[in-house]
Amino acid sequence: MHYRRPGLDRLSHALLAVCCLLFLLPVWLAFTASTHTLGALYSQTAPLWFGEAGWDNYRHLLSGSVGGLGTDVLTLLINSMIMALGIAIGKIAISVLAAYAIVFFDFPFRRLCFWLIFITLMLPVEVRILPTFEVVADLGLLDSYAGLILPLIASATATFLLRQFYLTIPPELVEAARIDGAGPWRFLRDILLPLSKTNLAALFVIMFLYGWNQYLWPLLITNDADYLTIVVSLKRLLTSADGLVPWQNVTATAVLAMLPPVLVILLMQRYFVKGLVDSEK
Amino acid sequence: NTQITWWHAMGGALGDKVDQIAADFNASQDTYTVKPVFKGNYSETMTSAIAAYRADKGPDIVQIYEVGTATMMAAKGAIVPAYQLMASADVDFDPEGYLPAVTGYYTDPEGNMLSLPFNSSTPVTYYNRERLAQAGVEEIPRTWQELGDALEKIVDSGAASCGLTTTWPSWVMLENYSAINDVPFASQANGFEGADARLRFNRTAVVDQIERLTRWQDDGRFDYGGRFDDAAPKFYSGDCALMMASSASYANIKENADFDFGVAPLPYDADVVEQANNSIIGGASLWVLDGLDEARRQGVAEFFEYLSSPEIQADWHQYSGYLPITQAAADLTRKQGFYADHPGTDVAIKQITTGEPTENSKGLRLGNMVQIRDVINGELEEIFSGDVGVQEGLDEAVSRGNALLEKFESARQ
Amino acid sequence: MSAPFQRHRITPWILMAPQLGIVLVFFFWPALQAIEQAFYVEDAFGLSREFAGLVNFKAVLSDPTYYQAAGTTLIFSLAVAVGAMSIALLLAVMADRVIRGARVYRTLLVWPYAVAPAVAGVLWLFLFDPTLGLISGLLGNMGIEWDHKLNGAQALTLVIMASIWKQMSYNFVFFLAALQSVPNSLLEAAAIDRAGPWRRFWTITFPLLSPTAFFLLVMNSVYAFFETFGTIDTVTSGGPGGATTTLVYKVYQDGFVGQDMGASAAQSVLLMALVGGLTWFQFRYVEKKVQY
Amino acid sequence: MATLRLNGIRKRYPNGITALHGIDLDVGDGELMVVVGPSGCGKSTLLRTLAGLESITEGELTINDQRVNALEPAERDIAMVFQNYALYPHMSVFDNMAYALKNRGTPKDEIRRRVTETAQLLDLAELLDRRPRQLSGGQRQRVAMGRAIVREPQVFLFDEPLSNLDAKLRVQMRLEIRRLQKRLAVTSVYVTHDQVEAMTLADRLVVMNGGHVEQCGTPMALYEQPATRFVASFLGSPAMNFLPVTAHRGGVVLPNGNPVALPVAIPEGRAATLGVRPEHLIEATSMSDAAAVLDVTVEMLEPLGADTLAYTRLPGLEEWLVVRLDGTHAAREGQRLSLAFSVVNCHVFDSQGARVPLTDPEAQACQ
Amino acid sequence: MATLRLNGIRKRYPNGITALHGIDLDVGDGELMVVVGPSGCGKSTLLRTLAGLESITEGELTINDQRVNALEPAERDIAMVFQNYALYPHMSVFDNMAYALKNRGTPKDEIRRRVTETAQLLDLAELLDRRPRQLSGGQRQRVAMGRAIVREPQVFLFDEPLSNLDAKLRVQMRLEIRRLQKRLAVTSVYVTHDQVEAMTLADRLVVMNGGHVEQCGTPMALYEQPATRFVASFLGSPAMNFLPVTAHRGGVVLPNGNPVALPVAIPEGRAATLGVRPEHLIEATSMSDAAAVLDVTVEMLEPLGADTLAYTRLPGLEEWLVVRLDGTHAAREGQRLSLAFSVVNCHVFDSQGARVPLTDPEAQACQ
Ligand SMILES: Nc1ncnc2c1ncn2[C@@H]1O[C@H](COP(=O)(O)OP(=O)(O)OP(=O)(O)O)[C@@H](O)[C@H]1O
Ligand SMILES: Nc1ncnc2c1ncn2[C@@H]1O[C@H](COP(=O)(O)OP(=O)(O)OP(=O)(O)O)[C@@H](O)[C@H]1O
Ligand SMILES: O=P(O)(O)OC[C@H](O)CO
Ligand SMILES: [Mg+2]
Ligand SMILES: [Mg+2]
Repeated sequence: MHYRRPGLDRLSHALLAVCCLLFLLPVWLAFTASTHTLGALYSQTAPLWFGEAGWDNYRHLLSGSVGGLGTDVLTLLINSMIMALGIAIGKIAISVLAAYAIVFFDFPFRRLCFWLIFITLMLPVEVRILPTFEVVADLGLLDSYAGLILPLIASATATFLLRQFYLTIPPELVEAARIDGAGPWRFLRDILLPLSKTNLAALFVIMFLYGWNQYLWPLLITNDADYLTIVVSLKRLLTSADGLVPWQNVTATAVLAMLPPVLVILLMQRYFVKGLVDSEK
Repeated sequence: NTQITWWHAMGGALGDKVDQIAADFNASQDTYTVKPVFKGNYSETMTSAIAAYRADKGPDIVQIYEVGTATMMAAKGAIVPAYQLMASADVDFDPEGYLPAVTGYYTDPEGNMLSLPFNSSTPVTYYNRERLAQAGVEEIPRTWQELGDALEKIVDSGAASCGLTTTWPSWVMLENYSAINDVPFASQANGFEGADARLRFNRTAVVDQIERLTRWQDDGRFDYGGRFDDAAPKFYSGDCALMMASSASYANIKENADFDFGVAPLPYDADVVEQANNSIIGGASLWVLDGLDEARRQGVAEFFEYLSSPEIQADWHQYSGYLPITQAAADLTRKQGFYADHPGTDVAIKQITTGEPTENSKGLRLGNMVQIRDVINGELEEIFSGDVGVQEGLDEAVSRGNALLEKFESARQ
Repeated sequence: MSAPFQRHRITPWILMAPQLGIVLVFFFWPALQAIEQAFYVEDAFGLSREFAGLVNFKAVLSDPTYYQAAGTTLIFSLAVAVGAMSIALLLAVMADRVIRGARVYRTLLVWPYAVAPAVAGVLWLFLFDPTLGLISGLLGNMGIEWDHKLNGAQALTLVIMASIWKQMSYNFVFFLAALQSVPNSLLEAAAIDRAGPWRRFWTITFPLLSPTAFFLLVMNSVYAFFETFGTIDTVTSGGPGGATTTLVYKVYQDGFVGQDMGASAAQSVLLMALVGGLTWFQFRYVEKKVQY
Repeated sequence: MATLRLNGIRKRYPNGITALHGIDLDVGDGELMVVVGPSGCGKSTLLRTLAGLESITEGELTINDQRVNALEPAERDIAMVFQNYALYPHMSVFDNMAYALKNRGTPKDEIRRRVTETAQLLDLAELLDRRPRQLSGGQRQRVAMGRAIVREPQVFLFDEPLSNLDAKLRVQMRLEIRRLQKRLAVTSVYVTHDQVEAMTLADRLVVMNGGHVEQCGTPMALYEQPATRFVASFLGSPAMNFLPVTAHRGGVVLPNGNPVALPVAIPEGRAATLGVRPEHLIEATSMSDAAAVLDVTVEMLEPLGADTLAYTRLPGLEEWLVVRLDGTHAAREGQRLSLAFSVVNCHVFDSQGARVPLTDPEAQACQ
Repeated sequence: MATLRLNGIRKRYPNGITALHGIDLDVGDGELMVVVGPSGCGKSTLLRTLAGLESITEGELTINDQRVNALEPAERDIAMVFQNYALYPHMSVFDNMAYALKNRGTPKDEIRRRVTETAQLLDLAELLDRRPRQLSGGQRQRVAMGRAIVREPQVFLFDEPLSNLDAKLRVQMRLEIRRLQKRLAVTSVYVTHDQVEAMTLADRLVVMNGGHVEQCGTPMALYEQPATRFVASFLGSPAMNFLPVTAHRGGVVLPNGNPVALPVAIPEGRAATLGVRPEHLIEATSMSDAAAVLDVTVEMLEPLGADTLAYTRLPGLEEWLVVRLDGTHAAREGQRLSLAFSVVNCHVFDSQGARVPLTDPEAQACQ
């Protein structure tokens, strides 16, 4: 219930607006900085407004081989995209099936399978990073998309979410389908997947962000610049032998690295919020 | 066409030069293609190379900084010693043609060269002529004591907000300080005479040196600028009037500083020695990792031969500020009149060849030195920020460093 | 509910196979390797390997820097969790008040979640760059010397701020959803029961948020534990003087930079035990206490 | 001890919907006034304006002759029982009941005493330490009641407090609420959409429709003399039968053409509606003073035990004519029946749905 | 066209609960058999074993004398209507109805024809393109029915199909289901916990309790001659009044000490229960053949319109004695009434709850 207190409301609006701007500030500065030349940048503190070199900076990054990276940023964007999509789609695909088996089937060792999968919820890849690296190396997957993707889909978050959702499907719906002559595969195709559409979209958003934003893992397993992702490349760009950080490149790359996930979150906000909030249950 | 990968740590202007050298080599013949890959700073390059080696994805050539030398030398099965490589490839390779100060560092006790020196450096002092003039400092200080006075003038006159900064703090302020002033950094001739070497710098003049810097840090004469090369912008921007940095910073300073600058030797400590000893080597050498086939071995050897040729070396030396590795390159440079045209460019080579090296100035050969540097840097940061006292911090650095040395030693047995 | 498809024997295994396979290969195999590795001493190049019993564990547990990292992790996690949660709660309460704008504000505040931790680190590093940073410049003008390369507390602060900046939106989304799902009738009942707005918030709304708050505390800690690696690596690389080295960062540093596989594996094992224990604790105990 | 007076209360929501179109109502001291009406007719809105949860757009609300339009809910000294109970899920039963007292700064001892007393009254003493989710539906309902009672307010407001309970429990709680209200004698307004609940609970009944009051009075008054067709159809189960009729020669003509001698003042030829309740349709044989006889065919029978409902077809009438027969009646589907009804049991409504009084004074008197 | 036979059906769930303890039942061709009982008595379980959704632990189920225990649901040619309808939310009404036919590989044209026909029958033709969530409760219910009908199955199964509807709609749909079932003449089993629904719908009624069948027969047979006290209390609203009595001199003694001359065969002094339905308690004055007269005080009145329920107090009896008075009865709370009942309306149950037949042949005949 809300008592009308116009004063408080206005104060809230003002504070919220200020906070929104504050939250935008780092990105704004990065964006403006990315439109200046290095020289112009180092002649002052970070400029609050755009410079002239924006077009050149971005064109140079996207098309030319960038010093320190050995490749162009477009390639990095494509790699990030492949990794993010691979992780999102791969994770959803295996989770849909596994959660389906766990919720709708009775089979020996069901509980064991359940625990084998859900124990992974507790331990993110970071804690077992070295041995995972060795395993992937042993499998010959360094510098490959499979190496970027597979180890990161070995977690149960999506399976767990889908399981939660499947559990809310009224058992009568399955029973109705059985009486209507639908077997398991047909039920999956005709009923379950269509019903999970929003959940899958939500998962997709979450997993896409997760995949795109990965840092440590791609950092470790990519030596070949052809498989470098844009997020990881930032550290490389920050390192410069002359101690002069090429901020115009770094900020421009940061802007490019932010763009796809931020777009995804803004365009699919409804699903994103649902995906997040569902994970609470 | 055989592809040879070369991981290196040359960023900025130097990175461009490396690309160019490789391109030139590729153009000079059509059997081999050398592909240089920038892998971050020295430490990052080294660690990724080792990790990649373990995963059988290592490069053929990797640039390892001087600090990693002992580690690489100890990795017997993992590397192909340069002398063997060159011998089996049947290319001209004369270790005698290299500067002794350089070869000494990269040869095993039997005198075999294990890696190819490529970019050796030594720290020098860069000064901003304009700021010095503004502060009325005419003589370039030769001792730390004189330096202190000069810096005071600079700061007091307001010519610059900071007097001095340094890149690679451990290398410059501890390792080279010890060498120049002939105090031991570690026992056993800094490791040259045995793997049981232990750090000593908490009991030498280094303590006073760090105390001096800490004092200066407080009154503005010194400003800590971070590990690696992070301090350089403070000098480029004119904030700091002096900077102690690698001779190889020359190229970048030339590119980034829009003021008149000069190069001078590192000062010595008049309270400790009468006269400066030689400084010690830095920079990096090229190591060949095991696991390459016959064709690539041959390619690497030919590339090494190309790299060592006087023309390439002289050009690299003149462009970057790294030392001329071979006598021939030095001679060629002198002949070209480079030193005369560019005063100060010979400071480094003079400094490193001053006098006869003592057992304190041959260099360092300490295992796990990469990690030890990290420990020292960490302790220095705590000292400069006032979190711990100088003696306390150095003691801690020594004891943690010694633990690493022990570990290295025991792993070797 | 008993499973509806009971007569199918093979189908469930076909369904399980991909996930089970991936989990076994990329989770259990490495986890077991970590445990094995922890009992061996190995040189950097993997040329020699020797069974060492508990040596690695002893070394780790007697290493003061390990405890420093544990302390840093604790401070860091708490600061990020408390910071990100309290800002988010404040903003969510205000957004919930202004009903009409709530969705707009959510849009305006939600996007930092999409920014990679490493990118967030870079953005904040730029703000605090010693030569061109806007904020470090402002602070300098105010006479506060900003030097995160030397000052451990400042470095930690910087990493915390970047992490909070990114994490706040996550909490905001949850708090807003939770606030909006507090049944209106409860607040009305409280109003009739003579509770003013302030009292209503603290005695009704806030307790009802506590399951969400607890959940967020856990998620934020996990975030601070693991996902801020990118932030730390880009901003401070664990320095200065180890002031921003968290337990996870140390696993990486000792393993990949220090090339000390045994120590790193031992830390991995300790970390797995710690996180596993915390999760168990959460499931078993605390969650029950704050659920309605 | 309070009286409640609503004077032309109008409520317009910000979105433009007018939920109450001027409500006038007096609730006497200690009276239980039930507001009943279909979903969306504005019952909850009315209650919420009384509680102060919604502002009053127009009109005056007084409690004990004191104008309270502008008072906050907390200042009106009312208690409310919500449909979903609105128990504080994070507080024990005790704390739920004590909350209002705490907010008022009542001393601890006093709180404990009053809560314990109320809990005893409602048979909740054992449950004081439980959380709401550990209670059954009926128990929750009782806690909600207890929370209202413990404050000893001037007025009780109930918003469909029984609709979340199952049928059995509903009947039981309905009796309990009635008993409690009588015993405490607190002025109460009770909102429901269930006509049985309304009839059985009310001292007086208000039937609402579309934001208007249709009629107000005792349950039996409304049942026997509904002022509008709406009220007539709303009260009673099975519902009243309605037959479209035409005024003819001082009487009316039924759909099947039969004339009925009804003394009504409707202009000749004008359409009207004749309402007869199922229990007032009686087999013609057993009726002496029949106003008309209807020959119908039984289409379906619903045995309820004591009674049997017969759904019958009257030629010319689209809807079923529902007849309440005795449970022991031997009717079968397909059977023909002759039904009769007497004038006193007739209700006539004009085309606007308003009751048309019978002009015959005798019949009038009976009604 | 099918008959259904259950032979000693037992169902034990994996968790050890035995939900059905041997059910024997025959459902005739075209018959509508209603299963009624309290929550948890095993009604749904029974239905689900018929459908093949749960395996049968023991016993035999035949459809048209063919054993179907081991058949999959889809192979039994049955259709089921669920309590929550279980419509596929993402499919249009058309697709919902067509799904089973599609799975069976029925040709497109045929599907279209049959769905359209069924939709017409159920008045759904306009709604075929809608999604379930765009439908009202009643419409959803009809779609669920349609989905069952369109398959032209041998048997219909209904699991409380009306319990999600509001009271009005429930009455209406109940009539509709009954009409449809009669028209299609498909053998049906209908489960409900609502005794009114059960009474009004059933051809025959099965009352279940705790996994057992208590009694089976036509609704009025069960209402008038309940075989157990459970059945007696379960059917009828308001429920039957029960008075604890003691056998004495070939009759019984009431709690207030009054003797009743009842010809029952209970050993002297043994406790029993006497049941009298509220509608059979009549004011003593208007009764000639009273078996006993009870002097009671009215404690509460519930006017329902046609009737008024009086909750009265009989000295010596803890519960209220509920009496159904005529709606026009002028009773007031606190008033004293003399109630009488006749022997033919008495039900006597022994201490196990089983009916004790009256020994007097005349009274017997009446029952
Ligand atoms: N907060 C609101 N804002 C706008 N319109 C509202 C609001 N609350 C109710 N209404 C509208 O006012 C009218 C009356 O609603 P109200 O809730 O009082 O009905 P009701 O009689 O209580 O119905 P029900 O029996 O379904 O509870 C409805 O048309 C409803 O849509
Ligand atoms: N899947 C199951 N597993 C175990 N026990 C069950 C299962 N389904 C029902 N039961 C138990 O079997 C008994 C009968 O349940 P059933 O659902 O048949 O009752 P019901 O008569 O349909 O009740 P309701 O009217 O509440 O629907 C109950 O005790 C119930 O707890
Ligand atoms: O900057 P460089 O290449 O001269 O190297 C510096 C030192 O070698 C660091 O150890
Ligand atoms: Mg309402
Ligand atoms: Mg059931």
